[in-house]
Amino acid sequence: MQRGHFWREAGQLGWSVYHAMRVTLVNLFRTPVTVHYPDIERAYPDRYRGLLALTYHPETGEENCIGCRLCEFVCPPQVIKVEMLKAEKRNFAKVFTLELYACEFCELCVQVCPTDAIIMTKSFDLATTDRRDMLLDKDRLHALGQRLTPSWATGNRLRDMQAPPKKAKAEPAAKAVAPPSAAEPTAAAPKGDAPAGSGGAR
Amino acid sequence: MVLSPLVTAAIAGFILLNAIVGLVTYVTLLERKFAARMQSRIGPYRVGPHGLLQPIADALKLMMKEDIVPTAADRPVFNLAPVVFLVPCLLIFATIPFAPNLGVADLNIGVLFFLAVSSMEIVGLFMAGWGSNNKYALISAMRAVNQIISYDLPFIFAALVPVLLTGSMRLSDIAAAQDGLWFVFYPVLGQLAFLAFMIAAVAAENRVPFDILEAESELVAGFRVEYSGMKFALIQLGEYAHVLGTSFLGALLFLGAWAGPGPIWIGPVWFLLKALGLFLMLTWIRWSFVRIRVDQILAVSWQLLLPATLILIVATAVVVVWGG
Amino acid sequence: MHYEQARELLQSLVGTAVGGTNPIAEVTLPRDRWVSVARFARETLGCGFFAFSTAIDWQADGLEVVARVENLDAPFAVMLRTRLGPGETTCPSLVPVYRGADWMERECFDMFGITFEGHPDLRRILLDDDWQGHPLLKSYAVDTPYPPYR
Amino acid sequence: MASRNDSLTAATPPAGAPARAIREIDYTGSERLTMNMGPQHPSSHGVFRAVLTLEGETVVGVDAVIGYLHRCHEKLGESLTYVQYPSIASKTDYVAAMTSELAYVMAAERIGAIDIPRRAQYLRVLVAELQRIASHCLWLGTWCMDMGGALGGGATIFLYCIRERELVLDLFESLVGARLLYGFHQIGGVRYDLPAGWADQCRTTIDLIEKRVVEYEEMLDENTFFQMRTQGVGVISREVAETVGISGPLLRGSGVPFDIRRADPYCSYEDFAFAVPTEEAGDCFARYRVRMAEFRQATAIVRQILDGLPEGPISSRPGVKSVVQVRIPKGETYARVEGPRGEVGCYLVSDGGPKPYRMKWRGASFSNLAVLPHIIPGHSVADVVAIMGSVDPVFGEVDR
Repeated sequence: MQRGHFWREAGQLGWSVYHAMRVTLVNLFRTPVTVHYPDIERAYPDRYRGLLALTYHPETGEENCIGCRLCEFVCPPQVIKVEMLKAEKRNFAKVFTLELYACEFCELCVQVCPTDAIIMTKSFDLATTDRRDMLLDKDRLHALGQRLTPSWATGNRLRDMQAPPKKAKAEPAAKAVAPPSAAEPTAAAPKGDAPAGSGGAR
Repeated sequence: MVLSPLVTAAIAGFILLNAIVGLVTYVTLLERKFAARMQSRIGPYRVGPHGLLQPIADALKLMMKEDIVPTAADRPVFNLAPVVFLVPCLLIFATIPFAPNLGVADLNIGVLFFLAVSSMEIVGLFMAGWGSNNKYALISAMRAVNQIISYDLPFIFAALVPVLLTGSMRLSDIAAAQDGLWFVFYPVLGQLAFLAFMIAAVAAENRVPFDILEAESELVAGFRVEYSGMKFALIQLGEYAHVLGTSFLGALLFLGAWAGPGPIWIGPVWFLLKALGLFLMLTWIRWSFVRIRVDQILAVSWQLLLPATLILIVATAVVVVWGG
Repeated sequence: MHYEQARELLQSLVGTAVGGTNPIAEVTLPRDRWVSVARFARETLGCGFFAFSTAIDWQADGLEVVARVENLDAPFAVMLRTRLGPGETTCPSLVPVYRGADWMERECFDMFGITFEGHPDLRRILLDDDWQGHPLLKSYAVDTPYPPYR
Repeated sequence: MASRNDSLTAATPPAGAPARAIREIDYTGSERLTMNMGPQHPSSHGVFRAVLTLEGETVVGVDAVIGYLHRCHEKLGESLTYVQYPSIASKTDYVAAMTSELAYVMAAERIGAIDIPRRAQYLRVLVAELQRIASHCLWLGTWCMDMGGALGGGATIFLYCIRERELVLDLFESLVGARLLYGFHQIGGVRYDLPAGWADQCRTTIDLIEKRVVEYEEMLDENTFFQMRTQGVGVISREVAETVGISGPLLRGSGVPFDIRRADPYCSYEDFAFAVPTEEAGDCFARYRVRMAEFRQATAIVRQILDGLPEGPISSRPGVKSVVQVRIPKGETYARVEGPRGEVGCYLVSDGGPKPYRMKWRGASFSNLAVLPHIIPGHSVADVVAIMGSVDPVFGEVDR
């Protein structure tokens, strides 16, 4: 330290100490932003991309999947395997397996599904000690769909949102195959979107 | 029946040691909670109400952990190091009087004993760094020797200011001398000495911004990178005991020890509160700054702090001799 | 240095047609002029910025090495290309001209097996030293087995 | 992943050696120490290994070993279609996923001469700038943690920065549904439109972040300790900066006022008013100043977009219905984006099929990291972490 700069530097040191410690002190009295996760869950937005599930028709109980294998083809990590069962009125999926441990949650399978059969749910909570639990078959995917809240996105809704101007006309989303209790497309309002605990710090 | 002085001292020492260890474990919780709130977190919460049992859980966890000794380590040195590190850190509490006539050994060279013993920790530290046979640990040990030698001098000189003002090295005398006016309020000299003491204390405790010997972003964990389980716990315990001991010393030298409103028996509580206040101050500094480099740390000590404290001592001597 | 100016200079130097549209000038070079034109680009055209270099495997037509350098002040870019010819795997190195070519060419060597002559430290960069094959060649199947990992 | 002077692996004891054989580290009389920093090291920002040769505490040689996170994205890009790859592209630079997706789809759109609706372009700029804020938050936090320690003030700043980054990720989560890897862009536009109420949420968030950036600066700007650690450390000269090919805030910190958003505007960046902050010094502090200024420019751009967001479709092509829906004509191009770390480029060669013939990622971090061997020698170990943090490497992008 040169002689001439001593007092200036000492002054700056004191100033910086004051400022840094002031900021930490201010934060000492702010509400913590973290939450106790398993006890308190933050609100997930409507478009949350969580665990995958298969939807079934709410009245007839028939599966919506027609076994067209579009999701199998589009899946980038190739975790979906579908076999089609041909029937006279419509087709079904004989086998539908999803290796969740390799899934990337990119929502492309939801995007391409013509019948809104595969959807995502607002949950990520499938921790397990056994890898085989993550190999979801049709029954498990169905059970997940019944247990968990579905998120807003379905294939038709996504494609409607992305539709170029000319084709903006019909409302195919009004089909009966829509999953239960999904919010309106425009009302995908994220008002409860922030984590509950972070409100105080804003 | 009158107990022999040796037995009394042993019993007092036993009680004190346990009290200190208990206090130190909870001081870690205090620091964690304090730091967490400073960082918009909650901190330990799961074990016990508001995480109150967290230190005990930590201690149990560390006891149950596997004790790993690296193959290439120097075994005797490696194993002995935590003990050599811990003993001086606990020994410093021996001379601290917690109230008038309440202490293990009120030596007439109390300050000297405290400072001498507290700098003994460097031996254990260097043993740990050398015995681990690890490059990070070795560099850390080298840094530790550099740093602690550089900062013990200003630390001692800052602590000598109250000694000069009192005219005694006995800690209880120093405490008693502050009956009217705490030394931190002594015009000019007191504040400067306190400031120098705090800076040197941060450095002597190896805390951010002077924590170059742990420096986990460079040296992973420094000298204790190879330690695990109970040995790690001993080092951790020693470190916090040292911080706490220094806080007690600071409270005694500058903040009037047990002086405070209320009856005389509440004095130790005041003393503890002051020491914890200093501890929180150190913690607050720790969680507010980034660390500086080893050469800069040495430069701060030898070019700034050491001359400043020397001048301070001379000034104090002048004041004591001529100022009355 | 403007784009048009640089284009003319480049044209007069290499002789062949300079492709690309503003702000890119593309030249295809013979292999032996690879370094000299790059040096010209850096020193005369002011293209100090080395964006990237890579290769393309045109299977039967051999490998093509591509490098893009840029003049940041103008700004315009020069795209240098050279064909190695079928079976050829050596190419002069740009490291003496551009420091950035160091890692890029190591990556190229790693992925395509192109040996850059004059590179000071040509070893694999992304894959292990004991890796067999060069993954970005079209002849390397995606599921090629490799003993330690599969 | 090769290293020249790795004495440890070379001296592996033979199989029949006694169990507690003490391995002598080769001591040839020089006072040099080879220290392995990484691949698992608190400040390696991922998996990076620097083999440092030390003389005392001064680094005299560095060999950077990368590739631990290599997934051969370029081969992946050649085996996945234009529909599939954008959501994988985000995995190259996972800290700023929006930018790498954007580079890929821009390259494909440029070859195919596909027009993008105005609203989609604005949305792309919007997410790119928000991503810049989020990425710089993470950079500041991790960098300060490198210098300040996980048990010190660095951790405090880290947690503050993460707190603010989470707010931006909340925005992305309600827009896209994911917090880290988005898949927001698709060829022809974007996949998601803004949900109701999103714009207001965004406004409050960026207002808050601007206030918090002032707090960070209060903690760091004038801070003597911070200045001691950063000023004059890791100076990159303009010549080194250019020939190595570093870009983004590093290049601008070395005095080159080059910003792709200004020099080669894409996605209607020319509609927005913003400055290109530049510093002359070229040291860590200059890079810090540049990035802090970019926070403000990014929030300013976000405000302008929210004010002037046009109505209309978000994609010029119908939503994806099948995997081979998008075909790009024969051609090749290089599309580049100014990401938070610099020039993220995608060099694409198409043969007319549903998959690229060749795809090359020009990762900003890869080129930026290549500067380390040129600037580290001569600094001390403590400075190595400071310099590395100021480079802001993301190893997903370095190793791809």
